[in-house]
This record gives sequence, C-alpha cells and structure tokens, in this order.
Amino acid sequence: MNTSVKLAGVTFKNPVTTASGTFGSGIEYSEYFDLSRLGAVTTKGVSNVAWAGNPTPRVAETYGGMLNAIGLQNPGMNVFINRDIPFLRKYDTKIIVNVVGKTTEDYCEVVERLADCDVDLLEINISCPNVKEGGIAFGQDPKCVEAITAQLKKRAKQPIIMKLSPNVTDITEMARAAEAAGADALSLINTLTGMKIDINRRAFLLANKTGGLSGPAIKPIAVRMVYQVANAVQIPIIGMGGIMNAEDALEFIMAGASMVAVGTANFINPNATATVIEGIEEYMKNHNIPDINELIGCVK
Amino acid sequence: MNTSVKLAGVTFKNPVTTASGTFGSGIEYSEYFDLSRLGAVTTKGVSNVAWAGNPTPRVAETYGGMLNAIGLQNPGMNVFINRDIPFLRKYDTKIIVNVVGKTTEDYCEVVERLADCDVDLLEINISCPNVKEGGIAFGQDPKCVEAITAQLKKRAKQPIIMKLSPNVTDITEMARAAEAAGADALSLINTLTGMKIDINRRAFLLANKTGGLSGPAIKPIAVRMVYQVANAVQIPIIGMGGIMNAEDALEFIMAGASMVAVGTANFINPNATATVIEGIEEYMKNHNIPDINELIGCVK
Amino acid sequence: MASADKKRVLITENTEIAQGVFSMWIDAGNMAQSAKPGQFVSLFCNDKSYLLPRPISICEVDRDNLRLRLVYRVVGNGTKEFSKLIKNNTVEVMGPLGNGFTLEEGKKAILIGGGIGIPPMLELSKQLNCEKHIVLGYRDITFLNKEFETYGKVYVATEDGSVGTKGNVLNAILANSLTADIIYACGPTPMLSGIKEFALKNGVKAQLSLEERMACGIGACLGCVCKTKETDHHSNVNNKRICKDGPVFYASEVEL
Amino acid sequence: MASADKKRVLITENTEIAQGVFSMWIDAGNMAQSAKPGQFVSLFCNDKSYLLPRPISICEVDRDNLRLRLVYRVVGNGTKEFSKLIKNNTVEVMGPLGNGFTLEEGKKAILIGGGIGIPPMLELSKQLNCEKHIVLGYRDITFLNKEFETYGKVYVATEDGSVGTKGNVLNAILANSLTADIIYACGPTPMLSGIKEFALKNGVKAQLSLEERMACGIGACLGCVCKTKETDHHSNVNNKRICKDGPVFYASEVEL
Ligand SMILES: Cc1cc2nc3c(=O)[nH]c(=O)nc-3n(C[C@H](O)[C@H](O)[C@H](O)COP(=O)(O)OP(=O)(O)OC[C@H]3O[C@@H](n4cnc5c(N)ncnc54)[C@H](O)[C@@H]3O)c2cc1C
Ligand SMILES: Cc1cc2nc3c(=O)[nH]c(=O)nc-3n(C[C@H](O)[C@H](O)[C@H](O)COP(=O)(O)OP(=O)(O)OC[C@H]3O[C@@H](n4cnc5c(N)ncnc54)[C@H](O)[C@@H]3O)c2cc1C
Ligand SMILES: Cc1cc2nc3c(=O)[nH]c(=O)nc-3n(C[C@H](O)[C@H](O)[C@H](O)COP(=O)(O)O)c2cc1C
Ligand SMILES: Cc1cc2nc3c(=O)[nH]c(=O)nc-3n(C[C@H](O)[C@H](O)[C@H](O)COP(=O)(O)O)c2cc1C
Ligand code: FES
Ligand code: FES
Repeated sequence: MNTSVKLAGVTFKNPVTTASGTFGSGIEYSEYFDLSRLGAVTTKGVSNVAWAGNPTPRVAETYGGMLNAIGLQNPGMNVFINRDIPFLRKYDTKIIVNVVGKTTEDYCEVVERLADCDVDLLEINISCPNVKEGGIAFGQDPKCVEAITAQLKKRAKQPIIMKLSPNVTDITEMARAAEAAGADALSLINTLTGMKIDINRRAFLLANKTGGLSGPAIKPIAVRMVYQVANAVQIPIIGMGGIMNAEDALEFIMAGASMVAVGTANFINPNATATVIEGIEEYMKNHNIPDINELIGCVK
Repeated sequence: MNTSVKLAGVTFKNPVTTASGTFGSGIEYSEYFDLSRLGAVTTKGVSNVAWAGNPTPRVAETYGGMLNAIGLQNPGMNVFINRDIPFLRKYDTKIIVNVVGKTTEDYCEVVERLADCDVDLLEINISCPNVKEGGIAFGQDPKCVEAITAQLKKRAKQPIIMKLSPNVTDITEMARAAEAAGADALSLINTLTGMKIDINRRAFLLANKTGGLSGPAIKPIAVRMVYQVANAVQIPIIGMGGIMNAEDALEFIMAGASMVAVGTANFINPNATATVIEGIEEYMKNHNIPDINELIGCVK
Repeated sequence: MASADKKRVLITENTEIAQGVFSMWIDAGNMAQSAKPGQFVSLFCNDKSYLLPRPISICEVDRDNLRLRLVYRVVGNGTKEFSKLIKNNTVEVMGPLGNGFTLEEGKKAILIGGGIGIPPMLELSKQLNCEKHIVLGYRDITFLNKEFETYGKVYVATEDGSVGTKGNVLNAILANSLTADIIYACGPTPMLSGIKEFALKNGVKAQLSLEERMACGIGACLGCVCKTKETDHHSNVNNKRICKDGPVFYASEVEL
Repeated sequence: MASADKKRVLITENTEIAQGVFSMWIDAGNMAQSAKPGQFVSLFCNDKSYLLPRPISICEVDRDNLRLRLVYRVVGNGTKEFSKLIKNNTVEVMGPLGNGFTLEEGKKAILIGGGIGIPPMLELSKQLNCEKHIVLGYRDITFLNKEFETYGKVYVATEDGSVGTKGNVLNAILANSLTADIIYACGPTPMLSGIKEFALKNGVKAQLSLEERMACGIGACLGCVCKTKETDHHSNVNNKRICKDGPVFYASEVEL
C-alpha cells in the first residue's frame, strides 16, 4: 500500500501535514506523538522581524468552529531559523515554512533568507485576515497574486506554495493567477473572516473585532473550493479547512487535493494528525486501494 | 417594552421573520404555532412560471450546518398569489415575498404582477447559488446588482429588499450598488456555496454537486457581513445566517440588523421563530431595554 | 394545535436485536395515540453538531402504554448515537409524520419489506385485517421475522441464500407463487422499482413507502421530493414531498 | 511520551456545592500522579458543536485514589453541560497543563482567591508548608471556605458584606492587617492588578495565576498570551503564553 505523494518535486511519506499556525513549529505537539509520522510539518507564519500580534482575547469559540485573530505573532526569521529548523530536522518529515509579510519587500526578504536554509518548501500566506497590512490584501486581487508570486518565484530556491483566501468571489481566478506566475502548488483554504458579539457585554468578543473562522463548520466551503481549483489549474493542491478525521481528509483528496493539512483539530485532539494518517490507511485497506494517488481527484 | 421595528416604511410588531425557502408559505408551520406571532413571514422564492427544481438528493447534513440545492422549486406566481397570499393574510403578520428569476425580464414580470397584490415587501433573491441561470449571477457584480435593482425599483409598488450573496470578496460593494439604485433595504446573507463528498460511494452527496451552506456554522461570517454593510450603507438590513436562538438574533441586531430571519433552525425546531421572539423579550426585560431599537447597531 | 409535536421523550428500552440493528421503545405520549402504520418520526441527535432530524419509521404502536417502537440500523453518526442510548435516557422526537399506508381491508395482500424497510410492515401487518402473505428480504442476517409470524404467513429471502429463498423479495414471491389484490412495500428504491413493475404486469395495486434525504420532515423545505406522473396539486410541478404527501404512495402515482 | 494526555475519564462525583458552583471528582489515573497546585486541565464537551477545551484549575489532588477534584461555576454552555453529568458518566480531559505555583516553603504566605479563582488555592494551601493566611473573596454566596480552615487561618470578604469583611480581598487584608513574605493569588484580572500593586508597594513577592481564552491549551496557537515586561525567550516579543508558560507568573514578570 502506497501512501506517499509527490508535490512540486518533493516526495512526502504520506499526504498529511499540519495547517500553519495551529502547530507552532511542532515543539509542543512533539510531546504527544512522533513528528516523524507526518508527511510534513507546516510551521507558523514567519516574518522578517518579530511580530507581537494582536491584543487578547485572540480566540473565540463558534458553533462547530472557532475564530482567531492571533495577528501572526512570531519570533522573526532569525530565531525561527536558528531554533526551529534544527529542531524539526531531527524528525524524518518534510518542512514547509509559512511566510508572511507586510510588504512585497518583507516577503522577499524572508524568502531570500530561507533560500539557503534546510527546508523543503515555502508556503506564502497571502490570505491572513487578521493583520492590517499585507496578508489578505495580497490575496484578493488576481493582479496582486500574480505580482507577488512572480517576485517570490524569482528569489526562492525551494518550491513555493501560494496559500489562498476563501474570502473572494472566485477563487479559481486567484489560483490561475498564481499558476501563471509560476507557483509550484497552492494551499487552500485560509480562514473566512467572521465576527462574534458578546450580547451581555454588548461588545466584540475578539479584541480585533473580526477573526478568521476555522474548524469543521467551514469544511463544505473548503471542499468546494478545492474541487473548483483542482479543475481550473494543473499545479497540485494542499487542501485544508475543518479536517477532523480521515473521512474529512479523504473528501479533500477525492475533490482534488494531493495533500491535506490538519488545523483546528489539533486543538481538540493533539493526536489528530496521527489519527488522520491511520484512518486513511484503514480506508485504503478496506477499499482495496493500493495507491493513495488513485484517490486524488477521483470524484468528478 | 417596545419590540416593534420600522423598515422601509413598514412597521413590524417584532423584528423576527422567516428566511425564504425554509418556511414555505407558512402553511406547514401554522400547525405548530400561531403565525400571527411573527413580525413577518418571508415566503419561498417565486418565479413567473412553475419551476421543478433540482434532482434529489437535494439536502445534506454538514458539521453544524446543512447544504441545500433545492433549485428554487416553486409553483409559479399565479398559484402563489391565488393560494398562498390569501392564506397568509388571515394572520396578523406582514408578508415579504421572495422573488426569483432567470433573466431580468423574469424578475420584472413577477414584480409587476405582485404590484397589485396585497403583500408588504418584496425581497429580491439575486444570490441563490443553486440555479444555473439567474440567481447568484446577478449578485456577484456591483454593476449587475445596480442594474437589476434599478429595473425592479421602477416597477415595484412595494418596497424592495435586495438579498445579497456572501460568496463575494467585498459585500459592501454590492450593498452600496443596491443602495445607489434605490433599494429600500437589504437582506443578508444567503447561503455560501459548499460541497460534500460521500467517500464510500466516491460521489457527490448532492445530485447538483454543490449546494448552499446554511445553519449555525455560518453565523460568524453572517454577523461580520451585517456589521460591515451596516457601516457602509444607510438603508436597513434584515440579518440572517445560522440564527438558532435569541442570543444569535441579538448578535445580528447589535451588529446592525433592524430585523432578523430564522432559516435552518425551523427544520430543527418548528417553534424556533417563536422561541427567538420570546428570548429577545426576555433579554430586554433582564437588561432593562425599553425599546428594541436601542439595540440595533449598538456594538461599534 | 400541532398535529405533530417535537418533544424530549424517555427511552424505555433500546436493545440490539441483530448485528447493528436496534429496537427502541419510547414513551411517546399523545404521539402514540394518533400514530398510523407507515408513518415515521424524526429523531434528533443529542450531539448538536448533527443538526438534521433522522427519519425513522414507526415499527409498532403500543396504544395502551402510549409507547412507540422504532427499529433502526446503525449506518452513520446519528444512528450510532441512538444505539448508545440506554433505558431512562431521553431523545428528542417529532411526529408522527407523513401519511401512512391506506388500509384496504378485506383485500388479499402481500406485505413486502426489504432490509431496514421491514420495521414499518410490522405494525401494518398487525392492523391490516385480511389474508396476508408477508415477504421479508435480507442481505444475510434476519431480524423481526419471528415477530411477523403472529400476523400472517412469512416468507424470507436472503441474498446469500442462508435463510429462505436465495435472492430478493421478488424471487421469494415467484418461488412461492404468491398472488394478491394489493401489495404494501417498503425498502430500497431498486426493490420498489422491481415491485412496481411486477405489480403493473400483474394488474395489482401497490402502495410503496419511499425514502429520501430530508431537512424539515414536514413539507416546508422541498428537500425530499419524488417525481410524480401528474402535476402535483401543491407544488404545481411533477414533484411530491415524501415527508408530507408520503412516504407512502400508490405505485401508479410516482416515477422511481 | 506525552507529559500530558487526552483521555476519557470517569466522573465519580459531581455535586452543587453552592448556587451554580459544582464540585467534580474524576478518576484521572496518571494525571493525578503528576498534578501540581496551580496547574489546570482542559475539559471537553460531549456535545461536539462546542469544540474548544474549557480550562479548569485543579482544586484537589487525591494521589492515593488517583483522583482530581475540579470546582467550577456554570457560566456558559460548556460548564452547563458539565453540571448535568452524573456519577459514572464520562468526560474527556487533557492535563495536567501549565506550570503551577512554585512552593516557596518556610516563607510567611498570604493565599488569595477571588470568586472562581478560589479552587486552585485549596490544593496549594494543603501542600504549602508555612505560616498561611488565606483570604477568600466572594460576591455574596461563599463556597469552599470551610474546607480551607484545616490548612490555615481563613479571612472572607464579600462584596455585599454578608460574610466577613465588606469589600474585596484587599479590604480583608487591610482590615486584618495581614503581612507576608509572599502572596499566591488567583482571581479576576482587576483583583490581580490590585494585588500586584499592593505587593509592589509592600515589597512582597507575588505569584499570580492568570486567565485568558484558550484554543490549544498547550502553547502552540498563541491564543492566550499576556504582556510581559521583558522580551520572552520563546516568543521573542513581550508575550508569554498563559497556558504553557503560566498560568502562574511572578507579578514582576507580567503587565496586567
Ligand atoms: C421515511 C423514512 C423512514 C425510515 N425508516 C427507517 C427505519 O425505520 N429504520 C432505519 O434504520 N432507517 C430508516 N430510514 C433511514 C434512516 O433515516 C437513515 O438510515 C438515517 O437517517 C441515517 O442517519 P445517520 O445519522 O446514522 O447517518 P448519516 O449518514 O450520518 O446521516 C447524515 C444525514 O443523512 C441522512 N440520511 C442518511 N441516510 C439516509 C437514508 N437512507 N434516508 C434518509 N436520510 C438519510 C440523515 O438523516 C442525516 O441527515 C428511514 C428513512 C426515511 C426517509
Ligand atoms: C487557567 C484557567 C483556569 C480556570 N479555572 C477555573 C476553575 O477552576 N473553575 C471555573 O469555574 N472556571 C475556571 N476557569 C474559567 C473557565 O475556563 C470558564 O469559565 C469556562 O471555560 C467557561 O466555559 P463555558 O462553556 O461555560 O462558557 P462559554 O462562554 O460558553 O465558553 C465559550 C468559550 O469561551 C471560553 N471561556 C469563557 N469564559 C472563559 C474564561 N473566563 N476563561 C477562559 N476561557 C473562557 C470557553 O473555554 C469556551 O472556549 C479557568 C480559566 C483558565 C484560563
Ligand atoms: C490559531 C490559528 C492560527 C493560524 N495561523 C496561520 C498562519 O500563521 N499562517 C497561515 O497561513 N494560516 C494560519 N491559519 C490558518 C490555518 O492554517 C488554516 O488555513 C485554517 O485554519 C483552516 O484549517 P482548519 O479549519 O483545519 O483549522 C491559522 C489558523 C488558526 C486557527
Ligand atoms: C432549504 C433552503 C431553501 C432556501 N430557499 C431560498 C429561497 O428560495 N430564496 C432565498 O432567497 N433564499 C433561500 N434560502 C436561503 C435562506 O433564506 C437563508 O438566507 C440562509 O439559509 C441562511 O440562513 P439560515 O442559516 O438561518 O438558514 C434557502 C435556504 C435553505 C436552507
Ligand atoms: S424534508 Fe422538507 S419537504 Fe420533505
Ligand atoms: S491556548 Fe494555545 S498557546 Fe495558549
């Protein structure tokens, strides 16, 4: 039984990674299971300098989901490169580094700095709804998507994955723009912008007013978008949004994702990724699927 | 204690109506509670001629929500006008008629025919994701929104409410376009396009492949959009999307909705609307709010 | 005012009667008073991440004790939750819903149940006052068949031939040369299509209980329609609502 | 390998000890072995429409029977669900989480609990070996105060003055002229700010247990940070994670 997949020239032992920002750099979760079981670890968005993020409360629960407005707090690329990459390299798993910035120059700086680091792929977050500058602003207009992709592609030594926002009228436009500019793969979806009001305090629950909605509540939207994009571009897709178990992951794979990322589910069960991997293997066994690649995009 | 609200010149005894398509014309639910308790009944989308809708399965459950692809089945305006309006008029409640069409001419025909009927407002559905022609196509481009609003405004004798789609990059653009063309009010949100795959049959769960996601799963997105639109236009808003109880309804009202519509919740509890009305009254009593209008848009 | 009601009721029994098939008795109060064979109830999950009602047929009505019996197979998350409930737990239920079978008294009848379509035939076989042949089709493991024996002659078909006729319910009818004036049937759509064809060929009337995914369960959402031959009075198109106008239809009315 | 674990555990007791305040004992297995005062556990709802863990402090550790005690107030949907669980029901729990109080033995201590910040002080007062003054603040209805009496002198403050000093915990400290080398405190943020100020003014060290909305509970999501005076080693900004680096911090480390 083969569970390994190839994406942008890199081979992964299985199609399961972590969704950026929900797994830190893996240090905390390494206490719960062996990170070597993962196809890849995708790390929290990293910027050129340290970012302090948003004021608290930063998270809120919603029906079947959650809102977050972390605001991309991160220690900056230097600490990340010196501390987190060596930590992750101890495990037999691929490293996908999620990159954020406020300006095109910021993104370029991180990508250039990572060029000579021992990481496997870069995931460019142009879809964070929780920062005032940068983030989503790059991801809601095909021209911007194309421009930043082209800039980064020129500088990157690793394959680049553009991470798309679902807060758009037509996600295939953004996907095509990224593809046209040379993106090696696409990640989707990031969170949907949402809001929660505390009716007793008559105030927003999050200090940032709005946050990104994630978790199983958004899965149907995410599966739809993966399906649409898979049928619009040739480059491979990492699918995510509400994956709680192997059944959810298989929906994404059948819709056209070559890999899947588990996000919010990690907060509910620190073993969520491992459970997903095991469940996929069980499904393949029960359904006599010798190769996971047969399932990718099998529902048309 | 005053729970009555005024919207587009019409006074409603309370701010609670039904979300179009989830309540038929009220006939079935009238067996469960007295429709006169409602601020208004909003009826299922009606077109110039009868529509057969989509093949089945038309509905699917999702985590904290559901998908539907009814495809706007309806008996056509003549049966609706002769049968359903007289039925509803027996109750002491306002009537909001949801109007659908495949072409601008279709919409115009229904609006013209309704001009002389005894109904209070028209809600124009330019946001249904489940029909090939018409529906959402009118609602994703501000120019189209403006054009159709202007056409209908010319012909309508009742105030018109434009019902907006959440499947857009910036809903305030659509809201402004509708306002500019003379819309009297806005309804939001319609459903988000979603998909579910049956991994055992390796097939789409819905015959239509995609469907509209509704229910509590989408509430944070809906509240955010109501807040954004309330701060972008002057015309009043009917807020909806995942309202299950009075707390949910109050979130919409505090975000800026003058009225709220209860949709999917009716399927889970046929008394849902009545429960929401009672819960709002209880909240007002407990918090010493003499007039519901104080709460509209009170969270900034 | 409500013809049907949603309420939380007590479970008085919930036992596995065959592998993955459970029999639940609920204290249904006035729901039990009006319940008719072929009607169904909507069961709701306690875990509110599963929102929609699960339609389950009424298998038996115990009017004396105001109880209803539901027999269901565990197929997904909802039925899995139900299967874990125990005596004195509660469950939210709405019903009775839909129109049941029309009891055509005195006519010679064949009652056909296929798989998890078997339960509603039990109350029907109890209430129907006529000569009855009862044909039950299973994949392999049988259930409820002994209970039917009180009410008529029972014929079993199993796909693997382990019990009764090998094959489906039609094979059992043919093998036993059963004839009738009227057929009552509930089961998977392919079975019902076969029965419809059989009934047509033999000039027999047939009442079929259909299944479709539902949302409201009471006729408001138009989620659960089936195609009809004639334009339907309510919908003004060739669609009837299974939850409200059915689930039982005459074979001649519907297209399968 | 896990320092903490998520598992489904048995509830051996769950009783209302004051209006809306419940005391739950769980069979926690090895969680009880390592649990320290000031640590907390994540409780998960059985209704999976509520996804996130509810952080609840460890109120008592019964190492002999491998049980943990949690005392919680019903404030929302999750705690409401917990309050309805009965003996022999189960609940999913992860822990122990965070760093508890640092036991500074031999120093004269004031232990301060405010409202639902009182429970963690109970295990601390049991384990802490020194002269102890225990100050408990309530709005009106008191709870747990009797249980503290075994471990030290208890001073109560109530906002309405119905029991003990009228006012808050600081009023009680002043009214009783309490002094100490170290303060341990848990309660609402305004109370902790007040204590921080009091400690600073009096040159007393203080360990404060903070609260914030959490998602992961283990330090991965950066949801639950508090502002720190110095750049934090892990985050490289002036933020520490309450769930992982706390919930207990020295007053001098954090900005409230
Ligand atoms: C009128 C009617 C009567 C029925 N009577 C019985 C009965 O007596 N015993 C019995 O075991 N089953 C019966 N069924 C089928 C039963 O409704 C489904 O097996 C059940 O809803 C599955 O729920 P789940 O949560 O376990 O499955 P899931 O697949 O997790 O359910 C997901 C959603 O799909 C719906 N769904 C899944 N399968 C079906 C189905 N076959 N028909 C309709 N909706 C479905 C569920 O209601 C739910 O909304 C009946 C169906 C209908 C329409
Ligand atoms: C370290 C720590 C220890 C705690 N110890 C206790 C304790 O021993 N006893 C006790 O009664 N309470 C304690 N709390 C507060 C407790 O976590 C909340 O009261 C509880 O989460 C509310 O859940 P709910 O579902 O009832 O409320 P809801 O409002 O329905 O919860 C919605 C979401 O908000 C979160 N939330 C709501 N209020 C709080 C809060 N005050 N702090 C953190 N998250 C919150 C919930 O966890 C959930 O994710 C503690 C909090 C923290 C951070
Ligand atoms: C707490 C939190 C932090 C996140 N941080 C990032 C981030 O730094 N970069 C990024 O691209 N996406 C970030 N995301 C988005 C996730 O990677 C993912 O796209 C989204 O949550 C949907 O997946 P899920 O529903 O499985 O969580 C974050 C999500 C959460 C919940
Ligand atoms: C079964 C179903 C049918 C619907 N039909 C219509 C319709 O005919 N016209 C319309 O404007 N919206 C229709 N909607 C959208 C609802 O009116 C509402 O905008 C949406 O469901 C969000 O609200 P909710 O989450 O409370 O259901 C339909 C929704 C559902 C679930
Ligand atoms: S389920 Fe709504 S009409 Fe039948
Ligand atoms: S809750 Fe995730 S870091 Fe504390």
